[in-house]
Amino acid sequence: MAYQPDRSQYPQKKADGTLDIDLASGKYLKLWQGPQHPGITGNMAIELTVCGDEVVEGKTHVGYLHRGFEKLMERRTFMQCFPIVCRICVPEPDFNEYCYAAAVEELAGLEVPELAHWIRTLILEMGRINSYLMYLGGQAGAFGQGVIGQWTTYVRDLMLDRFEELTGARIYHMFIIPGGVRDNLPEGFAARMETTLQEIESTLGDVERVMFHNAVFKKRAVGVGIIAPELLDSYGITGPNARAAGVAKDVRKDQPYLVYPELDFEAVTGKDSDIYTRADVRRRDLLLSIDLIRQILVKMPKSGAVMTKLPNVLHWKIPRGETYIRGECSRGEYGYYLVTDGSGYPRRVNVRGPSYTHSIALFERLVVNANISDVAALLVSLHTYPPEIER
Amino acid sequence: MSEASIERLKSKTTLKDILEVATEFERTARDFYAALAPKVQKNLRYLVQELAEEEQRHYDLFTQMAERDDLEQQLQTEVERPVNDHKFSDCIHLPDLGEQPDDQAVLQYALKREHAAMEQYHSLAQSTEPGAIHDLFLYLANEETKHKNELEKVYYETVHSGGV
Amino acid sequence: MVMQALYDTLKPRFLLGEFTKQRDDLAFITVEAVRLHALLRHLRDQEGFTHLVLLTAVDWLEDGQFQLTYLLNNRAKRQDVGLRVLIARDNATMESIHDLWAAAATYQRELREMFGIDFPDSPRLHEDFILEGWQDIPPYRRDFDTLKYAQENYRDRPGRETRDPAQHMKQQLYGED
Amino acid sequence: MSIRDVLSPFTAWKNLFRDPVTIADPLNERPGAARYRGFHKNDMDKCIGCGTCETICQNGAIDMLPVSGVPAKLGDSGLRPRIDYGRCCWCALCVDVCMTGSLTMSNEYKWVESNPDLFRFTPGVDKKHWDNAELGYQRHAEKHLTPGERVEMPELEPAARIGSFTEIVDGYSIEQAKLEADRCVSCGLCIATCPAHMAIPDYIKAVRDGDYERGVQLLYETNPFSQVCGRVCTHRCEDSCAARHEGDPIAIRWLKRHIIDQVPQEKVLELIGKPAAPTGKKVAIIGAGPAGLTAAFDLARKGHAVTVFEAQAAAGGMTRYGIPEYRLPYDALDKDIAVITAMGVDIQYNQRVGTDIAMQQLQSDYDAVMLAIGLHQGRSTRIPGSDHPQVRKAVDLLRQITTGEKIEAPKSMVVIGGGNVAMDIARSMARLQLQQHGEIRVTLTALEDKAHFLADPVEIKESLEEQINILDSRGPQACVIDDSGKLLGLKTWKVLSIFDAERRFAPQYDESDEQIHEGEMVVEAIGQMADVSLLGNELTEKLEWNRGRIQIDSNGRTSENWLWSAGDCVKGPDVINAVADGHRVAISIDSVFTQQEAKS
Repeated sequence: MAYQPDRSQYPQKKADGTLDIDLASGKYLKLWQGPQHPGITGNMAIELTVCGDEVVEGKTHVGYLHRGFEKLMERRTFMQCFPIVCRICVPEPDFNEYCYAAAVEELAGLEVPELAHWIRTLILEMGRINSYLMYLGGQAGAFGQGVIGQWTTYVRDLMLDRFEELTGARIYHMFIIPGGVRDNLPEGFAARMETTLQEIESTLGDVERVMFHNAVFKKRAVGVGIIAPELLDSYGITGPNARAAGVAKDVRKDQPYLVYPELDFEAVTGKDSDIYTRADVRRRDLLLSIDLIRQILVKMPKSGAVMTKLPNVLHWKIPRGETYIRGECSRGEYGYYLVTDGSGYPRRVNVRGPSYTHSIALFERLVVNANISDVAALLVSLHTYPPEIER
Repeated sequence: MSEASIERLKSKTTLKDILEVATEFERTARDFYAALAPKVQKNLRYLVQELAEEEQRHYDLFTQMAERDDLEQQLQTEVERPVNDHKFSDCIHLPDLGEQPDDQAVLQYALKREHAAMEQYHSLAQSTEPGAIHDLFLYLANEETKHKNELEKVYYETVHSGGV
Repeated sequence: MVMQALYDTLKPRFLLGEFTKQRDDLAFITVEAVRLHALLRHLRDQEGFTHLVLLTAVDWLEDGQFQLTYLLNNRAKRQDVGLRVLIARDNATMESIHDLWAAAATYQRELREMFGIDFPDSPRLHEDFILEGWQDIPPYRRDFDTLKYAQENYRDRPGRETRDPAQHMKQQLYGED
Repeated sequence: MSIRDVLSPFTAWKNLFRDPVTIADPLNERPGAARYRGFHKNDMDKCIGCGTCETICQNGAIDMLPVSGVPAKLGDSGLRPRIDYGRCCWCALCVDVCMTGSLTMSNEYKWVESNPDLFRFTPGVDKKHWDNAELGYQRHAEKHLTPGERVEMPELEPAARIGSFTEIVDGYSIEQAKLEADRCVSCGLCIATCPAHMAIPDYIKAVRDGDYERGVQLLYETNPFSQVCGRVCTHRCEDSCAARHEGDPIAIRWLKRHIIDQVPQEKVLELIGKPAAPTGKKVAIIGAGPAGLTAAFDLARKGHAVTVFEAQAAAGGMTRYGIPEYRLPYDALDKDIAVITAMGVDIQYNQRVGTDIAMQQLQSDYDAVMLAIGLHQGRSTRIPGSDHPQVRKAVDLLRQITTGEKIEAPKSMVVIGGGNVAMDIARSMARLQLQQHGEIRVTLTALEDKAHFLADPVEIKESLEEQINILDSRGPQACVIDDSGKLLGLKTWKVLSIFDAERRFAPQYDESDEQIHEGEMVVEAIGQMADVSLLGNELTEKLEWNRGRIQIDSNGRTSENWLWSAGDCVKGPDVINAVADGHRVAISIDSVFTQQEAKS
């Protein structure tokens, strides 16, 4: 029989809607998870108020890695911004490069060569695979299954090798540059990519058997952390968090960009909207990315220009304007809102990371009444990356 | 046919004879330039003075050599008369550059002389056995070549200066 | 075209300002602060713009104004509309929209902290968000100088110097000339 | 949940016997990928120290510093980038933007070191083991961050221009000029090369900003001959342009012209303002060419009374009497001169010093005298037959064309010379031939081979377009004259080589390759000299000379303390050099006046 907490001791709401928590009463305990905690994805902290095993209030604290990128960009030229945007998201930096580049190109009126669109799409899907692999390790880890993380870290490393040979770097690729991409694929890339994809598929088979067909994981993840579909709009929920709730929200399909219109796929959805379903949606989305990469490598042009002609980037000015560019990253809708004022510097850059709403408003709502032991798994299941919150 | 001309037709000559001609060559040139210097405009005088100094240096070399006892034996050696010997000795004869020759005329004359001397010393170096005299001719040939090259550069810069 | 039609329909009712078509699927519309809430509600409930993509501010320091940008998405129609609201920069205040989108409270909290814009009644508005214990002016305002701040608060590692090529050549090649 | 969910996780045990996948010795066993962005390399032979890498570095990780053994020289600042790896983010924008392709990256990414200061070093200077690494990031073969191709200058097509002396070059439109100005990386390497050290990057920026009034002010700070220099400057600056290494140099000359073209004459006068109050000092300047008039302009602005004595009927010197109208229209030149005379400079035309007025007179009547007489006497090859009346000198002919003298164009002619003057006379005579005879028959013979022509490449290109028959490597031997005394043409030998190994002039001929080029006229355009006869014997003897030219100190002052000299007659032919010289002399004369004032 399921655990039933005794809620008779729970705090009352005050007139303004906040909880009337009197710590001196001894009924409640403040419990911090993070900023250093194995169950926290990156540098953030959760301030929990618990009553017994149950969370009565949770507050997300960020700011541990605020570097003020949006502000820093205001004093960098349009090309100088290119190397710093990737740092806004470590595990999946390429969306920053793509969204920024596309926003600059749109406001500057640049046409990007077709080959560059294909390579950009390829890179974004490669990044998605890496991000999911990290997530799977983290999600399993939140339930104490360390071995999954070891496997996924290994195959992620293989994908980093592909990134390295394609872009010249493993983590911060700095390859999708305003105007196009820096180079074409290296010789023999497709074959090596296929080997890597097969290795990842094989590992995913193991992951499925050990993590998903696992009584413990199911007991901890099924029916836990449910996001009601009606919350989606109110909390700005996108990506797998939304798709696991049965809504096929996927920017790649909804408002296709790059070469997605040329690729054959359907958005991956689930219906139970719990931790398990979200994990499963991500696992299947990862398999979709593998398929998309294979499609891309077959369909893409083999040669051609990779970059368009740029004006002299040392004093590149862009006319006044504003735009928003979005893409579907592993966590949901990633977007750049860029405002230009005719000068050589961005007037304003605002980065919309999906974690912004997922790990604050949404998480703070979901964590209420959760058991302490589920908090880490719940947070991981929202797949949040703190740097995109505080940019 | 003058005596000098007959002399030139001989295929063999002694080093001594050759040296005498060469010394004369340098001396007459030096005197010519020295006499010319005050006559030309001051703006060209550097050119003529430099030429006189150069010839003086060569003249000194020859006279010093002629005075060396150790070379007396060698100077009697017969050597093959250089092919361009006549051009060389022609240059002993002084040109008529007029009262006030300009830089171009002086340079053209000097160039012709240096060229002849260069060829002369070069052939002589080739037809002498290794030793002090051989080295001397080599040195002189080299000197004259350098000087000629310098003059050609001066000529190009002076006469062709405004070509741009 | 669709966006233009929507604009034309709503213009008289909400006294809309400038319309800027950025792409087929993205337009920006200027709207007065007092009409924003009603317009947002209408767009959300009647026009299918149910997704609040982002809410942020742009500092037009020279004009003494903040621009608040409310970006909405209509997934079914594949449309985005950005609403621009210009408010006075001094004592900047704007009506909260947390009642329309719960997530808006977070955006408003950040805007209060980073730009100093007040959103009365927005939940937890005055709780520190990213900057714990910040004493200076709100740092995303244009008059906050990040370089100056860095120079005052951090120390460069010694041993750095540089020369301007033209100045160096002048010194080396033609001096006082 | 099923029994499968209980058993399935045990499949993890299959990995029990799997080999570890970790790399045992990553420091040695794992080289970076072929494109890896690792530690920098810098090719010292290619680097020009332009500092563009420093400019683009958004981390402020690059310093430009002098390096021992790398002196500053024209086109190379002598500075080299030092990189602070405490700041570098390995983005390689410095590699992408590098103007010469000297800066690259190795694939080396591992370096263990306990002293953090060692991670700040100058690639290519501080030797590193990856300096010869073959792998590592290279910029894409096509350079993307700065445009390499010059905006083409619109000009008259050959067929449209050959019939007249109309100016060939149209000048850039505002849009074209902006695009061309956009290519400049503002490194400033050109400034040292420009004899007048014009503020080139700044006035190019003025073009980018569309601020032409500021542009004109910048031009006049260093050069009152922008109409002239904007058209016919030798533009050595462009040889030092960083952009030339992997593309076309910036069209600095055309941008200068563009600025001055945009601002009306009245506005120019307003921008440069009125001269200072009169000082009572009087200066005589001999020769109204660029050197003389530049000095006149500067001195007049200081309030000194300047009189210029000009032997010809109009001012401009060689820019008027040497340069054909299709390259420099007289009205453009007149605009520059009008600004100068507007400063109160008095030009006495048709006054030949030495004939109409004596040097001694000037010495006694003025506080200072400046000699800027240019190089107006043509040199002759003095080959046999060169004293024939139909063997002419280019400078004389060009002067006659300017003064409007009627010239009987020969039906065929030969030009000797491979410099700009040779091209000028060939092209001018071609126009006259076409006007008078309906066809062009001009042969131009040059000692130099095509690669060593002294003429501007554009001049050669345009000459060829205008049907000039250019023969390179031909050494003139004689002007061929028939028994009746009629000039038949020019005899030449093939030049095998013109320079020796040390690049010294040492022509070698192939006498067997002899040609006779038909011509009723032969024009010698090999060089010019100054006519210093105006000095007279006494002054000639008094003055110190330096290898045929009047000796001047670094301020342009001669050994006679009342006399200065400047321009082509002391420095060789070059308009911008003459302008720079004029400034120098003006500063010197003015400072002498100041000292005199202080004493009295």
